[in-house]
Amino acid sequence: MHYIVAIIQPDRLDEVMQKLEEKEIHLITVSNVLGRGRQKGISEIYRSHKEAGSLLKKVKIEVAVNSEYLKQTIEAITEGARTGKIGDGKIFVLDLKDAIRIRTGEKGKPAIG
Amino acid sequence: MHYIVAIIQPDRLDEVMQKLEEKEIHLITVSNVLGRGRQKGISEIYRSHKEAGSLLKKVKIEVAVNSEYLKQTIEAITEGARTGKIGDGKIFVLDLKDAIRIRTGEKGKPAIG
Amino acid sequence: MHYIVAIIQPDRLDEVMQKLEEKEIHLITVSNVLGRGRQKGISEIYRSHKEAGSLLKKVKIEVAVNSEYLKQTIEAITEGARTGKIGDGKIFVLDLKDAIRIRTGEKGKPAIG
Amino acid sequence: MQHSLLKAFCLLAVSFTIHSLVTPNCSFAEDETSITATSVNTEAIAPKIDTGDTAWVLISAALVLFMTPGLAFFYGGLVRKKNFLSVLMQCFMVMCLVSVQWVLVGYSLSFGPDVGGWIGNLSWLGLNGVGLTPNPDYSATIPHQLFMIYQAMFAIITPGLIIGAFAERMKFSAYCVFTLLWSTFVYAPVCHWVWGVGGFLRMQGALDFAGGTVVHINAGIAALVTAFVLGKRKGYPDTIHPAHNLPLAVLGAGILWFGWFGFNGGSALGANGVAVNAFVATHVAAAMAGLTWAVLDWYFNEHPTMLGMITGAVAGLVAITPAAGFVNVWGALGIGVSVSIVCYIMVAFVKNKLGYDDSLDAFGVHGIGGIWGALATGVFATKSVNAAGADGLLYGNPSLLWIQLKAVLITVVYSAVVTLVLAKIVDATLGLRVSEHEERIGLDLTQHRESAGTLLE
Amino acid sequence: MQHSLLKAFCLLAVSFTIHSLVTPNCSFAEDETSITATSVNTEAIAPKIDTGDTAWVLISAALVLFMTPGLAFFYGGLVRKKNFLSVLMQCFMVMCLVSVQWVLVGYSLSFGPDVGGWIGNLSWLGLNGVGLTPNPDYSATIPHQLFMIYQAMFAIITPGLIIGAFAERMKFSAYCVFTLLWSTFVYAPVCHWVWGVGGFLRMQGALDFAGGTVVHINAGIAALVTAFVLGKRKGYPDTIHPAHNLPLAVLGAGILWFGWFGFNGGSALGANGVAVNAFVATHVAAAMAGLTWAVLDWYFNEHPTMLGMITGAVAGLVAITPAAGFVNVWGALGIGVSVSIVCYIMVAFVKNKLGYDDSLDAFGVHGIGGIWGALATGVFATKSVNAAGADGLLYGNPSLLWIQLKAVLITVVYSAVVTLVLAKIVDATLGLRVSEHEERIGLDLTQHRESAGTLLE
Amino acid sequence: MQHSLLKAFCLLAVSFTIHSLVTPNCSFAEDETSITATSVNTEAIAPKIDTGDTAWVLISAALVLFMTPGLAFFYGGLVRKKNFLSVLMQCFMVMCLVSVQWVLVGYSLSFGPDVGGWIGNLSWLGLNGVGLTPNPDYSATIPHQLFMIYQAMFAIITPGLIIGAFAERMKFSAYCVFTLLWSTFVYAPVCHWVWGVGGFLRMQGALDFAGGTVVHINAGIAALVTAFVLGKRKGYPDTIHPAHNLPLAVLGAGILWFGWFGFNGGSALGANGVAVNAFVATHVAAAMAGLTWAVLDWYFNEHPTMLGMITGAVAGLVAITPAAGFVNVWGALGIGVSVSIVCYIMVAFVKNKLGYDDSLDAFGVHGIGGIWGALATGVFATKSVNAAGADGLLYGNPSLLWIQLKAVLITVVYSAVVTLVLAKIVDATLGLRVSEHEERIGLDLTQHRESAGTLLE
Ligand SMILES: Nc1ncnc2c1ncn2[C@@H]1O[C@H](COP(=O)(O)OP(=O)(O)O)[C@@H](O)[C@H]1O
Ligand SMILES: Nc1ncnc2c1ncn2[C@@H]1O[C@H](COP(=O)(O)OP(=O)(O)O)[C@@H](O)[C@H]1O
Ligand SMILES: Nc1ncnc2c1ncn2[C@@H]1O[C@H](COP(=O)(O)OP(=O)(O)O)[C@@H](O)[C@H]1O
Repeated sequence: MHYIVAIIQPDRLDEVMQKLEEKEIHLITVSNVLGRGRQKGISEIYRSHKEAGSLLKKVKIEVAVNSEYLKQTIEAITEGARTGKIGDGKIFVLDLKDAIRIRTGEKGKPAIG
Repeated sequence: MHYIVAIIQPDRLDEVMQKLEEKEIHLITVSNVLGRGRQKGISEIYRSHKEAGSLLKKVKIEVAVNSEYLKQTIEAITEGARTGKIGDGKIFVLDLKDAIRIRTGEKGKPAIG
Repeated sequence: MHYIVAIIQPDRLDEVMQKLEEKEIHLITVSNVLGRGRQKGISEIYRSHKEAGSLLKKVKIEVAVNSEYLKQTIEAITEGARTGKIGDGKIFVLDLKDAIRIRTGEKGKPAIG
Repeated sequence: MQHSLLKAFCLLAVSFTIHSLVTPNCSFAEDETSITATSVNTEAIAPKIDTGDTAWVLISAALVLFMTPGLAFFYGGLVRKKNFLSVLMQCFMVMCLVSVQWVLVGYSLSFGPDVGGWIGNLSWLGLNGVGLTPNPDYSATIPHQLFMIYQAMFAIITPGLIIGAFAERMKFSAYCVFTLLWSTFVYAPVCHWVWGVGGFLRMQGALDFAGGTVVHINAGIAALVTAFVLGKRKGYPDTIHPAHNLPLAVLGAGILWFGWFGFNGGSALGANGVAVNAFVATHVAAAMAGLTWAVLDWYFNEHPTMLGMITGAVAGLVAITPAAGFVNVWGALGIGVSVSIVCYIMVAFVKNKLGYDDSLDAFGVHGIGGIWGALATGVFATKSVNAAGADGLLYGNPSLLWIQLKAVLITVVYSAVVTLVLAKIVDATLGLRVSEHEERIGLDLTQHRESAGTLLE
Repeated sequence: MQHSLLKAFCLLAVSFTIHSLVTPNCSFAEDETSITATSVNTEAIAPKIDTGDTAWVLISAALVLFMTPGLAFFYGGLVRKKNFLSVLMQCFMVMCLVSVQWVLVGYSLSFGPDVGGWIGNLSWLGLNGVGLTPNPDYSATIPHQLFMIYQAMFAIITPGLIIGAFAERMKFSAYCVFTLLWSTFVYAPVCHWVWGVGGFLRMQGALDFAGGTVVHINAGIAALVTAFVLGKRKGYPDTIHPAHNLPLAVLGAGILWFGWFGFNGGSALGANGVAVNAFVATHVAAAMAGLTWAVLDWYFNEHPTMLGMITGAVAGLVAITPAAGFVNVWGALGIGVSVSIVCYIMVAFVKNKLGYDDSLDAFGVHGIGGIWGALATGVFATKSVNAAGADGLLYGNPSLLWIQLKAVLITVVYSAVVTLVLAKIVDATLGLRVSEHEERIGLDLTQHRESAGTLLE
Repeated sequence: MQHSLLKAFCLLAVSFTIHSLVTPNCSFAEDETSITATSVNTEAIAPKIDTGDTAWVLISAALVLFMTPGLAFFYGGLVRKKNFLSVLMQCFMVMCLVSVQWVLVGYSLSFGPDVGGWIGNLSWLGLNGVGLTPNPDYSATIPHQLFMIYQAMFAIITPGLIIGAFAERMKFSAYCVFTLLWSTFVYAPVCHWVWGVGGFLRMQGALDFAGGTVVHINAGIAALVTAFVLGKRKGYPDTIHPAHNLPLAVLGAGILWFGWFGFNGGSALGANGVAVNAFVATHVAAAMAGLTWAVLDWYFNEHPTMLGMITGAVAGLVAITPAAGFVNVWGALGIGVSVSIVCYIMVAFVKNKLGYDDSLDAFGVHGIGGIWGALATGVFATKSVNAAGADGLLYGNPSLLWIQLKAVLITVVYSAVVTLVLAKIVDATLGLRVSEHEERIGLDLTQHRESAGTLLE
């Protein structure tokens, strides 16, 4: 089992979620993050001083999947999030030791989906 | 050592935190997330168009624990968060390689608690 | 490769980011979290009832690095975040299986930087 | 326990009421002293429109209308975010619903030709006969319709105040029906008693300059009753956390303070000395009460709180409402200090003992503050400020305090009883409260299919 | 398809227009019935300043100015957070830009000595000759400069209303230029036709109490045209999500309602019976319309929505604007109910068929609501309320409706055509729309280098 | 270095001051030309209340009161979120504290019977003798108490303005004491000099229509001094990030603009031509200044900013304050353009050179803008607008500019010196500044045990 963390451009979220749907990955968790990466931020102005706004708004997606789904999940996210421009983001794959569905207490693979 | 990530219903947080206290797990990190899961979201209305509000408000809890605490942490969260209804959420268990307490520089197990 | 999660005091962020810069770790992801730790929270007052405000505002930093960078990343964060007072926070090190740069599709080590 | 308390309260009060009704002699004795804000100007003979008076009452009416959105944010900032819109929606619904009810029937019931001192008749339905020339009975220098619309704004905000008591758990449909019934069967009659020509409390010489009895006591008691009937919010008090957006509550308080100048100052129904006196008294009482609350917070909690300061200011505005046109600056200061002390004790200590869940202290502030203000008027009122008024206890006339007490009790009893009946009726038919599941998810989503804000940037 | 629609619309309208112009006889026949809000008081002979009237118009001017920040939040709360500031900025820019334009040239073009019924001449440039004594042509009891500044507030908010149509995608520089041109070449002439002494629509006896034609239809049509010219927002309609901050939109609506009392009530240019009538009609129509929209939402979506209620209230305020001084309470109720139904159908159903992207329904509410209001004035107007007015269809005078229809069509055609020309010119020179990349990042950052709030605590 | 600067400044100024004091002859020579807003109407003989004038001043007082909550959000939106409530709290505290101080002693000190041109005596303590009939010395057509409460609103907002300078680091207890002392020992005397009957600056014919000297220069200088005494915020300037909630600051600016009509227009103390002139000048100057600032931002930063536009508008409102009743529209435009240029240079360039931390530019905008406005009044004033005024430089009378300069310097010196003393006293006793740890956590939690909002949904 794997725990996938992806950082994408905020406006690509809808696209990514749709792609995931298509590949039958329905369960995800989303949150706001700020990112500093290759992408040069637009510096803000305050009293005519430029604030190097190095932190840009990004969206973080977390998906826990069974190993057999790993590949297509990465594909789905990549397809949905890619614009080819700097700032598209990253996908990180972590090892997932166990998963528990709180409602039922199911453990492991069955708990993921 | 393990890094536990749990996604629960927002209004179960107090309960979960209390249960964790009882089991002497005092240190946790909490944040807002949005989740898409089995639970059907309530679709919002905008200018009388229904917006399939597939993303629901959830709360994410992160707890780093030493292996001997793993079981009771999962129990505590499960007890606190379970309502038996769809949407109760999940617990994900990751492997934790190392932990450092910034203040003291302590490493490993002692740094967790 | 490692996935580093650090919880720090909000007002130490600028310091930490600078230290990371100096050690040539440019890519990071930041977000708001609430933490319950050793640090006693200031209890809020509502209608002259004290609310044990056990959850304090913290900032979470996530950095994926290649193993050779692990040590200096931890150093940088520690240096930047340490005040010596309770509440300084923690650094958690997880194992990173893989990383993908969405824009290019690069995988593994090259995708991290 | 709470109910027994309520019962005891009623019992005591009812006896008083009966007494005051079976002793008309004392009442009639006071006829000529009878006065309320709404007749301040009625000496005038030729009903000629005065542009200055009209301008002031026009803007005052606008100010009072603006208070309701202000109230919406004052309340809305204090609830949990998932119920924010539901409070705003209730406030806007009352603006729409009661306005229509008012022009159709409400005004006629409240101010129409008197029927036995109890209620207005129906001859002014749909503003029939309510024209653009002055009606000297109420105001000799402004168009009758202006008096009508100015009063409409009071009729709007009064049920609005009750919202604070049942916030975060009432079904919206039930809310609409309840509000409509309450405006018709509680507000209209009480309004007529106190302000309507021939109203029996007015006849007895009770002083209520701008609505302490009609608006605040009336709404405050209704708040207490509905809080009882609906029961506590799930998780109250342990897991109900502080205001989700205190700054917006502060904004609301600012708007309320601003609008209250129209509420009290406008009640002189003209741009005259009485209006100025009311304006000054209002401002001074609000400031003094806010200050006092801050001091109390400082003393009891080592820290003055923002919520405390705005609560105090509003309490001061509530308490000065019935007195504004009858007391001097010292009276205003006295009322300001005392009301904060009384309300502070109420919301900080007593309330928890009793254990009902008046979500936003509509009773604690408007009910208690209103009662205190009505009685204080009986203490601090002085003819030196307003010849059309009366002297209070401090000026050697204890009888006024007695009259005020009667007016308070009669209002309390009537409002309590009828509100209880109406609430029970709506509960039995539509059901007052949302399901536990809906309460958990929040009223915004479940009642209105909207949320206060998008969570993702 | 959309363009063909627009064409057809114009064609039809043009024919009407021509007709109405080549038949002066009927026009002149109606000369004496000619009346608009701005001449309500002109019977007065000796131009003596009345302090009451002056006080009321002064505060009314302040209220109308306050509407623009209100509008800023009403609109701003509904866009995505990344474009919040851009909307606020556009609203404040219009306050600054048009105010200066108005005192320099706008007022002279709009109200200056008439040139053939079409436009004012330039003799009042820079307020030359516009002093502190009354100008009986417009208002005999208040200083001329007060009339001028009161009108300035209308000139400000009108282009402000258009913002709703092109929100979230217009280049700021282009916005400034477009607004300046539009105020000069669209607002000024239309304002002169309807309100200026000698204006040809005024001559024909068209009724527009407070700006249904000049303000709302004018802006509403411009909104539709600019929405067409700019095209849809990227991702519309699929991935454009609901209001980022509905409560602030509610705050804006509250301010608008409050300010509208100055907008309509102040248009009587005095604290008189007409002002009171307008005040009452305005409030009642707003309430009734808000209520109606809620009911429609309840019926069609099982839930009354907050956005629906404020949209309805605003629609009611829009529709009553031309009628406020000419209809009684029944007329106000009728207009309130009907406008919500019409606008609801428009924004909930028709709009999606046509498929243009009027971001915040500036056309759907102000355009349609304004047209409806102008026609409804022809139906519900009655001299019993305002002798200086006229009787409508319901009072046995169908001709008024006909006049109103003409006024509407002429305004629609002129506004549509000239707005189109101006928009095309600006597009050809500066480019109206931001780049796709800028639109994605948001206008706050790309146009103003600011963001609405810090994300980290 | 900063201190030496301050010293040099004082030295220069003191000399001027002394000069102006040792040359009473020139002063007396100008006695008859003496005029300020507060005596505009004093020609009237029989003190009869005018309802129109009373209506206008009543609503103006309400508007000025509303400015303080507006200021709270204007400032509060610009600080970091952890200090949001502390700013709101300071603003509400000043509303409460100063209101009480004013009716008890402040008004008597400021406007009571003159003592040697320096201060009012104590005979009006507790409003003793301040009744509901007009006091012709100040306003012949409105109740004396109305003049008193209108002035109270000025006394409230003036110390409120200073908050911008020491935001985010001042101890709340110290703030309360400092504010009380400042109102009594700085505001009251300066107010008396300029507006009090017998005040020596008034005698010298200095023009200050609505408080450029009394309010803005006075507060602005106090701001600079307190900023020096308190020192910079921890992390300033590097890690202090932009406004946490710019839209709320915009809301505040909107409320300020709205309220300023009461501030300047109401200073005519009647609904007359002067009021209209002030109203127009105020609006035009604000618009022109906002526009100018946007243009400057555009030029220097390639982008007009929202913060810049509201800062400019406020600067324009500040600068027109002393001039509003004495200049025509051209003067207003001139003042609008020039003040934005001056303040822009100040806050964007000079300030950083000097390196003090005036958190929200209270000095940069109110101090500099106020000084500029006072001098500009000496340039643009013309009797053609207000016979009771005077002609300025442009109208061939250089002496006025000289008088204005003296008034400015005297105020600057007095305010600077006494503020410094008071600040030092409070610092020595209570300590002005919170601990570094408290500053890090934020004032909301440490001073008030509250937070602006719940972080979890
Ligand atoms: N090594 C990393 N650790 C943590 N977050 C990262 C890392 N690399 C990238 N990110 C996140 O991904 C976002 C996009 O990365 P960026 O370098 O800007 O785009 P690209 O990957 O296309 O070059 C960053 O803003 C940051 O939030
Ligand atoms: N595989 C997953 N990956 C990431 N998040 C998940 C996953 N499964 C569930 N979640 C999170 O848990 C929440 C609850 O899951 P849901 O399926 O609705 O409830 P239940 O687990 O009771 O069926 C979801 O909203 C989502 O945020
Ligand atoms: N075991 C843990 N699991 C998750 N989060 C933790 C853990 N320990 C600490 N934290 C986070 O780190 C923050 C700081 O920890 P705290 O104990 O207060 O400071 P210190 O580490 O200096 O004693 C906490 O508020 C919490 O958010």
